[in-house]
Amino acid sequence: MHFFELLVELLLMPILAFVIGLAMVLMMRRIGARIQRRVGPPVLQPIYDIIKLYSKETQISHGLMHEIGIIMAVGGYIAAETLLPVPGLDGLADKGGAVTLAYMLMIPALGMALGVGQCANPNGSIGISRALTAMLAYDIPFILVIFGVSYVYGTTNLAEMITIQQQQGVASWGIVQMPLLALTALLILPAIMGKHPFEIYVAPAEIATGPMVEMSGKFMGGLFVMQCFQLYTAGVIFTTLFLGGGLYWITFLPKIFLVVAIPMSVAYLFPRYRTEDVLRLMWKWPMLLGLIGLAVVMK
Amino acid sequence: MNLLVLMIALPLLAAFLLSIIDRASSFAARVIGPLVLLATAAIGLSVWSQLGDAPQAVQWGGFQAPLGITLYADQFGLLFALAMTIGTLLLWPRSTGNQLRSSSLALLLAGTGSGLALSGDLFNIYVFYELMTVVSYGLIASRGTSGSFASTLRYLVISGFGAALALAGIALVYQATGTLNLAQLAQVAPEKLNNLQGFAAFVLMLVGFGVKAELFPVNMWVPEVYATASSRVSALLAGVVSKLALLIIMRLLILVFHQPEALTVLLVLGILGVATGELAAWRARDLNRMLAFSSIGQLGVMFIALSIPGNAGIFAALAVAVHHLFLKPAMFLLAARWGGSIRRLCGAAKTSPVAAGLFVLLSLSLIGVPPLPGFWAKLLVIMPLLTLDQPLYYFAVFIILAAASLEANYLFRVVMKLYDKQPTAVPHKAHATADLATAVFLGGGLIAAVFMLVPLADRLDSIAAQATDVSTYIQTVAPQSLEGDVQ
Amino acid sequence: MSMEFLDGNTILYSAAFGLMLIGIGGIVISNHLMRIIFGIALLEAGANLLLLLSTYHEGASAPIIVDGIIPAMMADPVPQALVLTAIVIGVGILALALSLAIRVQRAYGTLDMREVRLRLEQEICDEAGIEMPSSSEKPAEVIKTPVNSVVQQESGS
Amino acid sequence: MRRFTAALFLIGLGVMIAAIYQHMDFSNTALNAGQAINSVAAQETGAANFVTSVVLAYRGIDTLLELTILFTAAMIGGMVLGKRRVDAPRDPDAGFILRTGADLLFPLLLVVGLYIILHGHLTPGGGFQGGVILASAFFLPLLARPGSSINQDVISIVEGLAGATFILIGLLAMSEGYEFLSPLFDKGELGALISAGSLPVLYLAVGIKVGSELAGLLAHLAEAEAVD
Repeated sequence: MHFFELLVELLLMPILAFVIGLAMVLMMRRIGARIQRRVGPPVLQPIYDIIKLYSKETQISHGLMHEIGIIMAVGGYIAAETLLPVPGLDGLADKGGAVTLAYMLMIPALGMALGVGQCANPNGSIGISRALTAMLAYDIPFILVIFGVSYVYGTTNLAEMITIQQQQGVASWGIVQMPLLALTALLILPAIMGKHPFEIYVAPAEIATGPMVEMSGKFMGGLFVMQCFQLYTAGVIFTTLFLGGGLYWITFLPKIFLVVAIPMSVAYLFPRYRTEDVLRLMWKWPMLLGLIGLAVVMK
Repeated sequence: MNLLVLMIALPLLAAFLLSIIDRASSFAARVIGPLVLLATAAIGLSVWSQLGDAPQAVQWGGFQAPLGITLYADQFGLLFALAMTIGTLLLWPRSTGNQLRSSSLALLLAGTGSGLALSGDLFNIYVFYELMTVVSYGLIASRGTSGSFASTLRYLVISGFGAALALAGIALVYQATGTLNLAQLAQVAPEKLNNLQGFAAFVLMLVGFGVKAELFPVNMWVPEVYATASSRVSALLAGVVSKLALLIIMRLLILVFHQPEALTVLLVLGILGVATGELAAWRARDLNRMLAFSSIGQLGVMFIALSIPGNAGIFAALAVAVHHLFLKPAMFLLAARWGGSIRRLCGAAKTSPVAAGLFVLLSLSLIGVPPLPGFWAKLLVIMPLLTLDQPLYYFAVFIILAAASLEANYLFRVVMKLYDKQPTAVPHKAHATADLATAVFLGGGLIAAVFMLVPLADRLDSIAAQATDVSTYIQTVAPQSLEGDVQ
Repeated sequence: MSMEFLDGNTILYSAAFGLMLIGIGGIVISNHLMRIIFGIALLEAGANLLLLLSTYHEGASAPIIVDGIIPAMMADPVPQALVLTAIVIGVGILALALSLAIRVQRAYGTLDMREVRLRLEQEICDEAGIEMPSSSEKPAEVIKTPVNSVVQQESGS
Repeated sequence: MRRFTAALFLIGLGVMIAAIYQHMDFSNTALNAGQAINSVAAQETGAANFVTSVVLAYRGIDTLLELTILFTAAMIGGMVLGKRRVDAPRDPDAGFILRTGADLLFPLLLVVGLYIILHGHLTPGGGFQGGVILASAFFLPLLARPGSSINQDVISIVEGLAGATFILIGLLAMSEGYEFLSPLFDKGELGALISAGSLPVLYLAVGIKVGSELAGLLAHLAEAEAVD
């Protein structure tokens, strides 16, 4: 009985994440369009995109590793979703905790590296080595945030964090207790989501090089799915750590959409950073803020 | 009478006689080393199977402890003794010009390592340690290049420095307690060594034995040696020998030194080791040195684990050590043909797909990607650290996690090159069958561990529990009291 | 503990610690390999003396029964045996260090530790096929071989 | 800068040592393993020299290991130094005095060395000290006649056999049901030349092994080509 319940949750959580992620992609595109004074895509555009990508012929495949790479990228996020508690569904949250999550979020980038590394395209390799560097850039402040937060709540269990914040009201929310760490997280959020202005390694559409060139048909579809999960994951993590998570979807959903929307709308105003600059930027300001924030909460 | 001493005596005997046997028949000289090690491994396994929950103590020469020297076999020590024997067997060194000497050295290494793991006497540990050091000089220098001589010499300087300090530490211990037997030291330590002198002795011995365990300030030799020694020797040193040095430090911590300051020293040195090792590995541009630096980082994690008070720390350190024991030798074996610049590796996956796939697997486990064993090992370190609720311990967690993302970065830089399809000017050589087979065997062990996580963890937990059981240690060795029978 | 300034223990222990300090000083400060090796020998001598002193007490006779007479107070034989072992180990390692030094000197033409390290680094980098990372420290002045110029050429190209 | 750091480090070390020294307890001389050995060694091993009892009986395995260290060091020394090239320049010949002295001293050193080894269980001295004297006996002619050389093959056989003897005596004890390296044979009368059971045999093996290894090592070092 208990096992069956868990199984349903494990299935349901990624599906929910996917659906919400699709909505987030749509929202992000709309925001981008508004800022650039365009109308933006129709509501069902993300779904059309996925259908289109999967129905297209896969022009080139670079063997087993290529496919494993994409599976790892998507699979890593699917596994991460089961660790993220959402209203009504806890999944594996009380078994994994923030530390496991931090490790899980590393997998997709590694999967990409594995897959794209297999391609003959030298520009793909360059793109991926940039991606890995960018990951390193945001990971260090991200870990700083995670462990500052777990220090304050005294636990790494995400479900427990939510309970604490829900029981003690807004005053106990992470964003009130540790504004500096929250700000740090907000700064690195676009990088975690792999979005503007830290996405030069992906360089979608505009540049005819980069890893995307090697990704046609189902691979591109896989990456698109991954993007949905990516946005969702980033939003939920931030909400869980700093905004009290949610007991009901009705309060939870606005929070996660807001978390994704705010940095997106600001980020679109900036030009893309070069990878070296990302490293410099991330290790300077968010790091500094994070360390100060840590010093404040640890006293 | 106990056959356990044969694990030490037989390899030494064979090593002494090897050059004489070679005169009679060179074929016999080639096969006798592996045969002896097979025999000692069989002895070790048979003792392991009858060991159970009751450790055994053997008195060399039949003299009552603490007058004589004790051999103490619990699962903890025997595990590493077996690892040493089987590891040497798997990584039997090959050397073009010096095969006979290399074989002797390998035999000596196996015998010494077993002895080091099982010894229950402080000075005896020192002698075993010194012998193992000398043997590793020989193994490193057996490559015969000027670089290997220079790196051996630099290693020797650091090692000699450390050994003398360890000797001074032993002198301080004997001065304070009048005994060298670990069981008796465990009895009297709370009374006689819980002071500044005891702490000084601990630091001196930590630096001394830390040389081989790649402890932070005395690990300058690591990158040079692993870059100049042959890859099988590097695999042995990084995989097995460093763990034995760690085992000594564990034993000393469990039995003799209980000062809280000692744990702080370990924690700080461990953190520094992880930080410097991983950053250096990130900067390294050739595979051998990258692996060497990453080994420093991993041992730093083990030192951090050791600094956790109580059973959990030993358990975590043991788990990380066993994981690393499987992983690093396999990586060094793969580096045998892939040594040198990472840039040269472009497209190596084409010529050796199995090796490349294995490298990916090992990298993922080293980074700690679930569900591979490396993840659980690191989790075992992180979880108790978080419960300790002290800023420095939290900082250690941060360092370990940050190190993981650095590891991800530099290891996947290599992986990417492996799968790069742009051909390099020099075609890649495929791995030697023996190297690859051994590496696959070790990698297979890692995968098998994924499916047996729970029993494996239980077993390691029981080993750690047995290792930390000081009262059983004292009862098993049963040193006679020194009070009363003095004039 | 005696507060007299120059009692036996003070002098002996000072000698042991002093030897160790001199030895460590030689290892840490000096750059010449021979001096470093001698530093290790001195450090070992100090440690051995410390070991010997660990159960020293004045007036004890050697732990040997001569003509069946058992002395009233015998010295502790254990440290003596330990020091014997330690000395022999030290001799073996010292000989090994000298052999290696001979070979290093033959290969690199120098016994200056900094230069040996630099040449070693160069050798490793050459074998690996990578450029030697330029150091922020200033290169050792004694170098006459064109190590630096090679680096510059490589990084320039 | 480096020297400054080094000096600072040394000062810190000095302060640490001074602190240890201040806290050290010098009165601890009564209760230790060595005194316990002193009270039982005569009955247990039958050797008049208790240091010998410790070296060969109580801590016999340490001795076996240090022999192994010497063995390994000699072997590595040979491996590192390698064979001398045939055309390598030789040292100049030694003078008349050194040559004659070496010839005269050779038998004397041999006798003294063996004496010290064989009386190791009775008087100060023993296998290590005697072995060193033996080694110098064989090494002196090398200094006197730079062209000559020690036969390394013979040395490797002798040292291998001597080391094996030590271990085999230990294994013999095991085959008789005792622990490895337990004292064997009749202990005899305390203080007599033939007493203390297997200890003199062990010391003889030690002496021969130390002698052959040191001689081999010294010969390798002497053979090493001088740097141009």
